[in-house]
Amino acid sequence: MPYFLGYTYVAVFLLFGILIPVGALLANRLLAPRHPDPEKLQAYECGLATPSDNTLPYNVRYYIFALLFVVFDVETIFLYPWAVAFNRLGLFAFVEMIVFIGILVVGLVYAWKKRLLEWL
Amino acid sequence: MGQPYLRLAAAALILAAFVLGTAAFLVWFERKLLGRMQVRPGPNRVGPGGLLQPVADILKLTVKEDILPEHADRPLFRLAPLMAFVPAFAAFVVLPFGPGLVSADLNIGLLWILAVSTVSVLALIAAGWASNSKYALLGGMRAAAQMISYEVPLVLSLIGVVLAAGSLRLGRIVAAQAHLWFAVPQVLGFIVYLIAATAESNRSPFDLPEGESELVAGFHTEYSGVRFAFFFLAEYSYVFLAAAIATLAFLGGWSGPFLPPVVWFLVKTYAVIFFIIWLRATLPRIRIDQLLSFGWKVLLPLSLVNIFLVGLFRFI
Amino acid sequence: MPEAFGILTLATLGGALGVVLATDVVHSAYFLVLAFLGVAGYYFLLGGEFVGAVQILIYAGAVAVLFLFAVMLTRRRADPVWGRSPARWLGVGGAAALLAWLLLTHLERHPWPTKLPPPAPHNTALIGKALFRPFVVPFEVVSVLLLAALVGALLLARKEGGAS
Amino acid sequence: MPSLGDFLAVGAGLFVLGLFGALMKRTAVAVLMGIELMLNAANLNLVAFAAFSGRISGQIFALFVIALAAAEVAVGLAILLSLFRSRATVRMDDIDLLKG
Repeated sequence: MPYFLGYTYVAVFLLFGILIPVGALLANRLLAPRHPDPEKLQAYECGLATPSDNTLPYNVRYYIFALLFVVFDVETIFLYPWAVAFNRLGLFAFVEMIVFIGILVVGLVYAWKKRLLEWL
Repeated sequence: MGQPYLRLAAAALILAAFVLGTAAFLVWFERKLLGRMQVRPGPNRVGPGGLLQPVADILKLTVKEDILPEHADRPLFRLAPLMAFVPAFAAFVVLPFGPGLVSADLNIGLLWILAVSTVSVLALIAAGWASNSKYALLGGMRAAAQMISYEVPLVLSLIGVVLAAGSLRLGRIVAAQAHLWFAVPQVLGFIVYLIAATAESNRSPFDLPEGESELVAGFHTEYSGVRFAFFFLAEYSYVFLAAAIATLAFLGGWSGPFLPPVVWFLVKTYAVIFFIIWLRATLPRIRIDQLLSFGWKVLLPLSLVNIFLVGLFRFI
Repeated sequence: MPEAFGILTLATLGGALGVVLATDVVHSAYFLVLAFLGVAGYYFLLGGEFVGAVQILIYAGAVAVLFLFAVMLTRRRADPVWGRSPARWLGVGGAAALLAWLLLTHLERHPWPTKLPPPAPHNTALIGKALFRPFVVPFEVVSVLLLAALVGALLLARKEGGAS
Repeated sequence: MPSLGDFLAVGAGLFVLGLFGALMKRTAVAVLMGIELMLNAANLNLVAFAAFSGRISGQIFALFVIALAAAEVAVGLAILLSLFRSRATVRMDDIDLLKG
């Protein structure tokens, strides 16, 4: 398939992906009733009045997992070209990639040893 | 000049119909199966065998009032369902249903699905944040933490496949399995993929983001009507996509004797979906600490071992 | 093609403008995602398929999530986003406008090539090969950099010594 | 067909907007976002030059820049988090640890 034709398909799919929900929302706007009242518009809170501002104190763990994710995600982007070209690369590239992964595994082991992989 | 545009629009329309139909069918399939596994009939009122139940559900959701909670972040609240659905639909552009039966066989096909589906994480965070409700927010954060934790083993488990096929093009990956399904030499990768993909689509036993007993309904607590429907649609699209990738990357794709390729592809995909639903019916929900440490301490090392083994076997 | 370029320019620069002008940091983060996706679109347009996919995967998928988590961990409703002194507005705005003017007029004078060579079908394999022939040292350095970043960031983000 | 200059012009626009944001925003997270925009502008130029010259090295550089940017954001935001924990603020004016 020619390169640009393929991405034209992608563009058309993106367009349709937007048009379908927009169309459904328009249909909803025409068909659905609209009777807002203050009780209904409150956020769910087991029957109590809802505090208007929900800035909760968060667990920093979330950020730690996001951190690990970013670093290992970057690792995978170097693995893909390596895997695709693997048959043409030979042993040298294999060893280089083991070194690359090995260095990052050190980071994982560090996080593991420091008990950062646990949810406390 | 008119004809290529016609083809483009036709492909998108057919796929759109397929995605909507599949999501509706999956809802019925899952409810029916769960019912059977729990020794109850499941939906059986609307249409034969309850087959029209999802159609009724969709109609109901379309005419429901669209509630925008007070104090919500309006633009983000409105956009979140779109952000969830568009990438799910865009992923289907590279999905081959048979030899040549694909809208766009991109060179980076597999990577396109993986890249586009990560964007959905942002939709969940947006929904959680914009609702301005603590249950939704916690659900959104949990969903995001879970999805990013299982994204890494998921992607790594597929590296072995790419390595063996030497291409990211999905057609090539299927062709490379002409003699042996990748699920056989790469059992480890296949198992890691199945678990990670189940967790990615936030399904039981990994459905913590919407753990009803603690978080009401997770990130879509405040959503109703059509907007809720699109979150659902996106979720079921991802279930289908996860099973389809399992089929294409590990189970030989559309290849098989006697039956036409499309049928084989769908049979294999639905077998994987059956397995995912079976998991849901069998296993209890795990805790978030178990979930995260399992992803990082078990699945991630296992997927690295899989890559190493596949690479090593190439030299022997 | 020109249409695609126009739409992408709208998304990219619109997103960037949104990042700068939005009063809510969460909105800024989502505008940032729009700009990232626009840039990914340019990469596809330029035949850099792999880099385009990576742009979506890393920037829209990972970096944006990191930003959002950080925003949600540190956000205070009362934090003003703007409120700089008029002198700073004038200074920075003037400097930015001058820079933009310099860059754009300079760009206009140069006869740039208009013909894009056809995209290589084996984009990803080419990158793989180049990564292990001429670029193998920087490639290994990247892993050390990532390790350093990981350990450093983990140390900083750890819960120790902080009440929050 | 857009020329190389058009891509570079978009890169320039992105860079200027990023610079303006980085210098004008008060919340530190937003400043980092401006820096990300500038890095993206540089990357766009790299890939554009690579494409128009028919060579691959620009794209490899872009990959390295992406890896670098990810590492930079990870560390930058971690610094912010630890600052926020000790000072309860992410406003740039209030962060003056070095001013005795």
